[in-house]
Amino acid sequence: MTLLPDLALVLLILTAAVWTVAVRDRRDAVIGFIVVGLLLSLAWVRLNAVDVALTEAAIGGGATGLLLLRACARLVPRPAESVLPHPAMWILTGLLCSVIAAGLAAIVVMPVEPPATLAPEAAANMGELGLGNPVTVVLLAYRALDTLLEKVVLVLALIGVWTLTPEQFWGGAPASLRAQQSSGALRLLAQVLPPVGVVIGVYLVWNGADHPGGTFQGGTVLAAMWLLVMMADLREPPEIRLHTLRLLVILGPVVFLVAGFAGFWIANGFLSYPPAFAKPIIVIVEAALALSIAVILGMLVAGPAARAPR
Amino acid sequence: MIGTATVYGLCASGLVAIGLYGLVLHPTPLRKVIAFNLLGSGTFVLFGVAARRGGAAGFLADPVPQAMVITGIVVAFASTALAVALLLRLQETGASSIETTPPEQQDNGAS
Amino acid sequence: MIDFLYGAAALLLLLTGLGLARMMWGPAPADRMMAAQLLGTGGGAIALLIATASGITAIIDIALVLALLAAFAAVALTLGEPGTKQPDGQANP
Amino acid sequence: MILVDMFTMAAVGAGMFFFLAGTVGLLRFPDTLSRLHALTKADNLGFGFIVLGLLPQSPDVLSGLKLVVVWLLVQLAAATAGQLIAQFVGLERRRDPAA
Repeated sequence: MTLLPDLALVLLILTAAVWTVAVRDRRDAVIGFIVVGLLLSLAWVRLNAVDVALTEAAIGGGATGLLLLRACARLVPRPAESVLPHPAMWILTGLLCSVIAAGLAAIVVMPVEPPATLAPEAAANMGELGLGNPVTVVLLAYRALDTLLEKVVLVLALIGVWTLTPEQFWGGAPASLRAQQSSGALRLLAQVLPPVGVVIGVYLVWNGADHPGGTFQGGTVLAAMWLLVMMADLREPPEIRLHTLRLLVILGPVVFLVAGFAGFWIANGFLSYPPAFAKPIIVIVEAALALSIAVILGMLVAGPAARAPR
Repeated sequence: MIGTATVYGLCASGLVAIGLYGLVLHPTPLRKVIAFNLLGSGTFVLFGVAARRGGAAGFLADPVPQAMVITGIVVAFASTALAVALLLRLQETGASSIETTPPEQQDNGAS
Repeated sequence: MIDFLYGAAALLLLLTGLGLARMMWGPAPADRMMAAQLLGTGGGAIALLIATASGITAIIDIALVLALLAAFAAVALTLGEPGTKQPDGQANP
Repeated sequence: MILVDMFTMAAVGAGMFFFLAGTVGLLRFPDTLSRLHALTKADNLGFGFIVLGLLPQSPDVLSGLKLVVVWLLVQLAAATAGQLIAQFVGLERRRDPAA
């Protein structure tokens, strides 16, 4: 295999990234960032990381782009945006960044021998659990505590966003996501795509046990479908005081914690599973997590409440 | 001999530098957020390079860095969402040093 | 056959990469979004070609997600800019 | 066996041709809306031919099914995105006729 396609891909990524930083208009910068995300998901394929490629395609290409474009639609540009720092600053920063790039490149070019790897440890876990996807094994068994804490971070981020609600709107619904101009095509898309998208999202979660895919990817796809429905104005974002919504947000972490604590008496410690039930427990935890991730990501994009509760 | 992983490692170094440059030099917060995300992507690719090199025990790539990157991408998204929400709130309250936005920047349904 | 599929994937990457020139030239945001659109579908096709060539069928799932979210950015573009008038006469917040 | 491979090569080649046409159109056409036209050609026909070519090579029924689903999704996305971008262009022009 020749390296030429990889070199071309790297060149495209770097060009798009430079353009993203250099371009004047901020909405153009967001489009550039979406393009970088799409290219990166191909790079992840070439790095043999299909799980990551799926995540990057769903989040980098879809959710972050929507979040940033929505920010562009709501943030009034300030006149200070045209003020640029002194040219000496550019040169100095450029030099400094080049030094950092060169240092990282040196580390990359001179790799440690033999390469550091934790793959054998992960493989040892895999045999006990009866799951086929090594990345899922790492996420939910070998390094389960990290995944649990990451879910807590997601919940905290959502609480952080919600605390930014103005006093008088507390408990109300986030600002509408509807498009500038109502469109039949968009409404059709929002009616046809979600059923297919939900099937694909559930498939990714279910399939994640043995093949690439999993809770994050499936959850993001579900969130994207929900956001699409909101953008087509078929549904408004829910009020943040709703108990069902709040329950769904904490469902995943709570189920994960319960499974973790159950490990104390049905297995040998926190977040350890008895071998006979490991797979069903992990699948249940994954399903709950995917649902919570979908709701949290959707509400993160929707933002804090912007109108009084009805 | 340069391998596939090395090529993407160089790409990652470039991404980190480009993101850092934008993060330092852009005067507007939203552009800083975008640049920061580029910087993050570069870091993730570095992990991916380590994963690809660490392929052992029958795997094409070490699953541990991959799992960390997946976690990282989701956390990066959450922090971006929080940053955007902070920017919008800053605009609503007009608390920035340059007050150019009218204070009633609220949703249509507010009245 | 495998070489042909990899070659096709590389060529397709080059073609969609050329589309990036349109992203840079613009001039309208719509033009730039079209380049992203081409990259989304082109990326999906590249993923399908690599999936078939390498025999790793999981890569098809990437194409599935890319295709599912292909229109997403274009939809988000229609959220508009601040201060513009909405159809019902109210200013966009 | 050989026949199947030839079919794949022909169909994928045709798909590449339409992607080439789409890219050339995107780069060379003079205004936004005709560029959009070129783009949707690449999306629909190019992707369709590539999927058609890869179908006989798919190792199992599920993969083949997924290929068809991907193609259908791209059809839907291309059609809708085309509409939305065109509407967006119209909206921008009304706001700023000079552009």
